[in-house]
Amino acid sequence: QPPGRPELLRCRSPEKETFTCWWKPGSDGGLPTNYTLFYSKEGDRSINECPDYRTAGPNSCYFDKKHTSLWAIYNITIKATNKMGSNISEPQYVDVTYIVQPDPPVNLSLEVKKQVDGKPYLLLKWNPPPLADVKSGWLTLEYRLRLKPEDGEEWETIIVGQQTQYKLFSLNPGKKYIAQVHCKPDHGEWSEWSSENYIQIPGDIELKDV
Amino acid sequence: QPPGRPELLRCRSPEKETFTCWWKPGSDGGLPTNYTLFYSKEGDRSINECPDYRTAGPNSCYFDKKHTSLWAIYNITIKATNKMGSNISEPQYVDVTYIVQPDPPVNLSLEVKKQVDGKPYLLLKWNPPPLADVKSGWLTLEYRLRLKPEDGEEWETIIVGQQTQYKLFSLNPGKKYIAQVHCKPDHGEWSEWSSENYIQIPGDIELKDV
Amino acid sequence: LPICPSGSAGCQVSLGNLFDRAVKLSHYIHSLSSEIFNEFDERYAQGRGFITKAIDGCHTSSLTTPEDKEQAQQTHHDELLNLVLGVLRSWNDPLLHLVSEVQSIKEAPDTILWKAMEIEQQNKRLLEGMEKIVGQVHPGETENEVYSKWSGLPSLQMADEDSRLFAFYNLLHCLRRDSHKIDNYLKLLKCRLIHDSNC
Repeated sequence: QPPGRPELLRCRSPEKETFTCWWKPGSDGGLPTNYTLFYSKEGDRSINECPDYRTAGPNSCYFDKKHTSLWAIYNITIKATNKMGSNISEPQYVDVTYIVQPDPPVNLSLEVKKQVDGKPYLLLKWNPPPLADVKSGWLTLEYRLRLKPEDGEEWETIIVGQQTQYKLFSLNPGKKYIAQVHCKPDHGEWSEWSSENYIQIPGDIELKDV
Repeated sequence: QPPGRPELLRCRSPEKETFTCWWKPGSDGGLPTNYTLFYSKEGDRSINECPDYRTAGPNSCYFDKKHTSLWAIYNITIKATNKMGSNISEPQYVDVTYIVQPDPPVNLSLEVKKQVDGKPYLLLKWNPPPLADVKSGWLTLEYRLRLKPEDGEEWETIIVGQQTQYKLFSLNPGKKYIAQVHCKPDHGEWSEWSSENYIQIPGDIELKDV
Repeated sequence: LPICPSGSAGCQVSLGNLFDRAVKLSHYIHSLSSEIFNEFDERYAQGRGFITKAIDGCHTSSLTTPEDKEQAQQTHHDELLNLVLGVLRSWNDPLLHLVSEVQSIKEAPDTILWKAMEIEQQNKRLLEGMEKIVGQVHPGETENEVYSKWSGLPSLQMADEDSRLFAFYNLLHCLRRDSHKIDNYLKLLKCRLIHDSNC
């Protein structure tokens, strides 16, 4: 039988410079089935084929910088072909400008410190995802932290803005905390949460009476 | 006698869209005295008169959106005139971005809650001032809380950053607390404190050993 | 209160402050433009396949603008500043008509109308700021008034509802795109001119 209809699942750009699309194969009709991604770009009648099927793994197409334009609509279809025939997915219209989802921030570090007045606080520091070009201003990232006691259920989320460190004053002495950070481009989706990082707050921290 | 010298007291913008200036009349020399506000904008030779003397009450000038520029410094003077002569205030230079003083936050709520491990904490929540369009990033507000036991003298101030809620762990069972919150835009001034809100911490709260 | 203790000489908003305010405003305008586009798309464009026709481009496509990071970084800041000015000017007229014509859309929610008015006002404000910035970057130089003329008003007033709704869709699609370009270029320019590309 000819193959079932494939479906374009998702396209994502991690840094507004390249992007990747993934598709879901339809039924293969019990025969070896081949998948081809075709795209045309706004203002250019030609139909092109995926430049790189390998970099991003199976059932994916990776568009490097040379093949990536912003502010232009890509019309993308997937064609499944086997000996008995072929089937084409619904065309999807993608503008790289609006599919930006960065990688998580890296190097999250936690440290208990004391202010000059002796007040203890937790200093959290991290770095932007390496791929994101924040220095030139091409991408502007804002961050959010989340923390919870190791045995706790509920995360506490903290909006941090654009800086890459945060001082947390409401500490619970003797507690072990888990922390994660994620980031969002000025116009795009939140990244996944970073890997977890732990810290044990010393039990002898003197908490001021309110 | 000619009028005394008037003085420009203060200019304030609640939301970086409009602003108002107030002045203090000098002595009126015992004669009916008339006050005129003149302003010029940096890089613009023309001298203009106050667009609206009424909206913000006596001895004030209200600049609506059309008359409010974010891009130029205003040079403002007040002229007092009566039959015997006139007197002009010292010129004052005003940059609208630096005179933003938002209205106080609203809906401050206090609630004693318990974590999964049974530890009690005080959850304080509030909303940004209605006028401020925080959602779209046009006005970024940071908050500060202050608390004290009802019978206490000294306020404890807590820097909260951009969150609109805060968890306070160091509680004193049986005490009645007063809390207030205020806010500040990135360049402007702290708002007034919000109205006070009270909470009675139950006496039977089992306090962890600090 | 006084912000210029040195008196009126040299009493002006610094280039760094001008850029801070311009970027905050361009960010805000694009956020609003995305919101109004998404709201219109959800309410009036579902299942009409407008996106396929929106590929014909925008009235500002005659202004050749950098399409990716390398092109933008290789573009001299003068040219980029003038492009931002050109795109902003090209939107004065359509935004004015968008505000009046949106009111004739059947059951147009107040939020769409409010956003159209807010974008129109803030766009003018940003244009004022950009002219100030260009004036500081190149004091005394007369600006070249490059912009792209818009002739889309008749299509916003067409009797056939489908065509009229598509005209609105395309205008809002182009507004979202161009406001993103302006925001992106301004953030680049700010980092380049104020922070020596080390933001």
